[in-house]
Amino acid sequence: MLKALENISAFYANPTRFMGLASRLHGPLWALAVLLLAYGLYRVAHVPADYQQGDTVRIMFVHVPAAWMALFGYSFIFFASVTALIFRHPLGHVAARAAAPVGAVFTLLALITGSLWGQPMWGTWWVWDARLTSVLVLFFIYLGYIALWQAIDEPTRAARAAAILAIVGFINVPIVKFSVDWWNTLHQPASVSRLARPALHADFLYPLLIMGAAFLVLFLAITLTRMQMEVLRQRLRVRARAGASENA
Amino acid sequence: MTTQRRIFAAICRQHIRLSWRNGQTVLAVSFLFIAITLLPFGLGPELKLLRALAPGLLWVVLAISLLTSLERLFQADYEDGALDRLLLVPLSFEAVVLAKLLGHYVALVLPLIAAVPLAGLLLNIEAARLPILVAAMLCGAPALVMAGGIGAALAVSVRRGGLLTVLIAMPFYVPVLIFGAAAARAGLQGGVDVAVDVGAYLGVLAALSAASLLLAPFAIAAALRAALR
Amino acid sequence: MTTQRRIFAAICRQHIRLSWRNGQTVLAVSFLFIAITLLPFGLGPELKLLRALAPGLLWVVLAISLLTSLERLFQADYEDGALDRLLLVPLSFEAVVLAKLLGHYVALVLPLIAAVPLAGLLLNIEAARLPILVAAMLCGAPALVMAGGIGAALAVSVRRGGLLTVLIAMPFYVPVLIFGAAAARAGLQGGVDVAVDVGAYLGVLAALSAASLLLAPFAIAAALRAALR
Amino acid sequence: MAEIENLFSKTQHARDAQCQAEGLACRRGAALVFEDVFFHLTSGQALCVRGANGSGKSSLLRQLAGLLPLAAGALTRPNPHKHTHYLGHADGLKAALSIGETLAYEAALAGQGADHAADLTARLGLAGRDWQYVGDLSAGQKRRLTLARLLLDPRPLWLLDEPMTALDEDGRALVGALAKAHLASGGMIIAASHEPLGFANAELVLGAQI
Amino acid sequence: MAEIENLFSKTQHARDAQCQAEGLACRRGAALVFEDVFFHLTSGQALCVRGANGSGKSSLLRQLAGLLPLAAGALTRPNPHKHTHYLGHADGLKAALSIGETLAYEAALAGQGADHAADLTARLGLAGRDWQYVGDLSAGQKRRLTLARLLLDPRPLWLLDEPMTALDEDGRALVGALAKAHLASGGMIIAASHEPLGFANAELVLGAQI
Ligand code: HEM
Ligand SMILES: Nc1ncnc2c1ncn2[C@@H]1O[C@H](COP(=O)(O)OP(=O)(O)OP(=O)(O)O)[C@@H](O)[C@H]1O
Ligand SMILES: Nc1ncnc2c1ncn2[C@@H]1O[C@H](COP(=O)(O)OP(=O)(O)OP(=O)(O)O)[C@@H](O)[C@H]1O
Ligand SMILES: [Mg+2]
Ligand SMILES: [Mg+2]
Repeated sequence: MLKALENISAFYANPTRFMGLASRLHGPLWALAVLLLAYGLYRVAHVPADYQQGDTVRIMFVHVPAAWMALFGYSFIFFASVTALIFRHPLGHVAARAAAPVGAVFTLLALITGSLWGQPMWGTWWVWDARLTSVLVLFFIYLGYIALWQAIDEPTRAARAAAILAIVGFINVPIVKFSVDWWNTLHQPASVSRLARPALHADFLYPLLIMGAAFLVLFLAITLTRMQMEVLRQRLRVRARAGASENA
Repeated sequence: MTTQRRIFAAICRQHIRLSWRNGQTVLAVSFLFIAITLLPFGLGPELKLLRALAPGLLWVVLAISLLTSLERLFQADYEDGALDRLLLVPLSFEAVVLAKLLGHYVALVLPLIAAVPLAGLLLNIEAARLPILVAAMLCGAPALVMAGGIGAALAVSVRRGGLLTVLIAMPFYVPVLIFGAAAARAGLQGGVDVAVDVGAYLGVLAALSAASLLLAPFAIAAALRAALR
Repeated sequence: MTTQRRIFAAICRQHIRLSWRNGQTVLAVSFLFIAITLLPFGLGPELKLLRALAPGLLWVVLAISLLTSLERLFQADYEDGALDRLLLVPLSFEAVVLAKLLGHYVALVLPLIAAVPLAGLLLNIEAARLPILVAAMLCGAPALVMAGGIGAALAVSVRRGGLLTVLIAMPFYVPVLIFGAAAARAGLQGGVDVAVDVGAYLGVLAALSAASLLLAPFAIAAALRAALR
Repeated sequence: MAEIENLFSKTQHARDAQCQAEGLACRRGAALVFEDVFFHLTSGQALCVRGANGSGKSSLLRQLAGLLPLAAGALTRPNPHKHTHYLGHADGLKAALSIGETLAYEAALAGQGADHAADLTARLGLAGRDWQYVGDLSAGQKRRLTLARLLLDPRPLWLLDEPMTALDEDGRALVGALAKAHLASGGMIIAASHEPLGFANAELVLGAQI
Repeated sequence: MAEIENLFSKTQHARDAQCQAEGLACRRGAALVFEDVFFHLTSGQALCVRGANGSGKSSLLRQLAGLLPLAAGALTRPNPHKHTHYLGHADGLKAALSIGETLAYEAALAGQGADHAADLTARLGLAGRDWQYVGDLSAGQKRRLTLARLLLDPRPLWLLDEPMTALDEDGRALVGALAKAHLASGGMIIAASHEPLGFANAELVLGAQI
């Protein structure tokens, strides 16, 4: 406990190594994200309209990568938290905190694009389908995690509490997923016309993969920037503290 | 009785006594009845429908009463200094937490589950089917208490704590509700292979409870320690 | 602004700010969503069923969230001495009570009702039918607040206060729920004479609210004065 | 301190104000806490109520504030709604509000704009803490905050329950100065305390006969 | 009083017990409350912590009790779980329990049967109130009740936060006698207070450099 605190103060007093690495990575990462996104969107615009779904099929290229990022984001938070707790590496707390809102936004994006897609395809905005429901629950988990960070204003206490939640919550994710799958397959809603999985041929697959890569890099770029901001903020705080005690 | 056991028992008994004395026990039980009583007014009085929905509704009402009761599980102790006191007893803090959770199970969960048969009759469940519902609840409730306890502990030092508790605990409630309702439904349908099904569901619920029982005291104790100031 | 109005506004604003700051507002709203999300796990995911039950379920969930939030309406102020302070302002105590009730309506009831349309979508109510549901809730909610307030005031100095609040408020909730659910159901069926029906139901709800608004501040102020010690 | 006295020199309370108890008794639960209490206070006087723990000092103050019914006897006193301040054990502070918000609220209850509260933090020894949550304050800092009421709203009768509790020397001096200024401007004070109060010029001992 | 000294004369705390702080610092929220605090206490000694409101006296005691992390520095101290009593501002009493129930609970936490609590009410000056709810007690009576812990469980280090608050003369004498008996039996006391404490033989002033 004591050591972790010392670590944190030592780190914030001199996090030069991370900041150096980050400032070198920062530019290329954003450039790559923008390039991939632009190229991906260009490819998406040139995908032939689906014989069955028409142009709405294009929602897929946002929806599916967003859903991937929703899952990736939470795993990222989990591993960052474990690193922070077990290896007492405070950067893990910073990374987890920075990633949470990003992951939550991607989750929300998956929910919204899914809903938008559901309206023309299924004739309804929302079904209690297994996959949809588990994404909704994942969104709740994100919200709880973010709320916890915001609710505690002492950074060290907030970090510990949030890490505990991240780990406990991660164990919960597969349990929820499994039980919801099981729940819904048992009581399949007959009223909802379900879309057969589109067989993804290359026309669809490559743009999808490119968009997926773009979202991944975007996720990393935003998270990195947020981490840099967080470190700077903590640095300012340390400085303000030092200044205050010198003045006194 | 060793000193440690004596202390464990005292903490557990204190929690039960306070729940009773402050009316939380009676409040939770009457909350269950009131929710069940209000439902027909909201849903319209079709008895058949109510009967079909009854087990699921009872599970949801149980979960929500529990969630409401758990929201302030450690709050009062944190604010009035009783938690400080509990950190200075010659017992590991995990054991202290377990004593309180056990107290909560006895003081709130058992009375709630005891009230379920009567509430079930109000909703016209066939009496013969109630034992399965009650058994499922007994198996599943520890998981609900543990999950709510984690939420309450993480939220204890926090403005907007109530929200946090609910948000944090809710995802954990999903699997328990799913399997609990499934067990109850299977129980209501009757049949030969149903017994197998019900057994499997109860097993899953018990497994969830056992797992959370292993994990939660540590998570809760760590969260409460982190909240100290 | 006269001094009295300034004080009235300050008390009302203080109540709203504290509800928000302590997370009661957000808690109530998320409680509504969580209850709505948990329901399908208990009842099963069939959309048709959920859609048919939706208005009634929403009414019951609204009533229960409100009841939960009202239970401690005056409790904290009573315990920490803030109520003493409010008895020593140059304003009649009935007005003080009204200011707090108004604050509660703004801080809790309005956000809850604002959340109803979205919750309705999750339960697949047709969007066109939502306005009637919301209107019925706006008309009926003041009665719920007033009834809960009377319960909370009578229970304030009492061990097991929570139970009392709920028991006292319950009978007042039944008529509101009956007419509220009836209005929502009528609204969902559509048709010519339905408009008349809906109008009548809304009228009854508004009348209940108006009557309770006239009565409650006096009852509450008297109950709180009697609780002093 | 000079500023505080300035504030009160503007106010002048009516010289004929008085506070009188005749044969007062108090019952809590089944127990008769005290009976046959008499005193008479006029403008400019301060009464210190003493007595063992549980002798009913706090109860007497609550009766005077109209917060507890009389079991017997009669009271002549200024109107509690307008002319009395009561500072009890329970301070009514809200942990979730900042000091600034608390002061603005108190100013409004005193019928004044928030600007009146602006320089109060400094005068109460809480300078620079406007944004700190009340829940994060130390015991003495909370106590200081409750004094704001006395400064914001000049009322002739002050009822103070253990006014020196939790205060450091500076804080005690502040309370002493406030009390003296208040008495000089024609106010009255009734305070319960286990410590000597410099400003009191009369004493009432509860439970002496027991 | 004689009885109290009797109780403690049975206990003898280890003469080599000690409590030592080296360069202690404390952080609350963003603020550094104090730093560079040093002291050294051995068996039989009592330290009185002084300082202005908000200087961190209560925080220091919580650090010593293991209830607050150290921002810097090192502590040598008896095990908080077994060898330390902490009486803070928040007393942890439950309004809904009676005095008797509270004492029985405290006895159990001290690892003893309820019979050990039997004569405590009289010794704490609460005789005949066994059945009274703690919520109905006066401020000083509550404070007296918290002292039970010290009598039930002999632990070498006592951390007392403003131990004289709300107590009448009799109560203060009781605390003084308890403290002296404890020190005589080889215990240690660290107390924060704004009032002089007769039993203290050393002083630590917080915030002096500011
Ligand atoms: C709010 C509603 C929805 C949510 C929350 C949601 C969620 C998800 C998630 C989490 C995935 C990723 C699964 C994985 O890769 O393991 C996914 C993939 C997908 N979704 Fe949705 N979805 C929604 C609505 C829809 C709709 C309406 C459609 C089309 C009719 C749709 C079509 C797809 C397709 C085609 C995939 C890719 C399938 C695959 O890779 O296996 N989704 N969705
Ligand atoms: N319901 C009750 N039943 C019996 N006695 C009660 C009840 N409520 C309060 N009392 C007693 O009434 C007395 C009221 O004490 P009060 O708080 O006025 O004392 P006080 O003089 O302020 O004491 P202190 O110096 O400790 O602050 C106490 O002795 C208390 O035990
Ligand atoms: N979250 C926070 N942010 C900033 N300052 C804080 C926070 N929490 C506590 N403090 C400050 O830390 C200090 C802690 O005070 P502590 O309670 O230890 O003081 P104390 O010496 O016991 O004072 P008192 O004599 O009033 O009891 C106070 O100045 C308080 O305002
Ligand atoms: Mg008193
Ligand atoms: Mg202190």
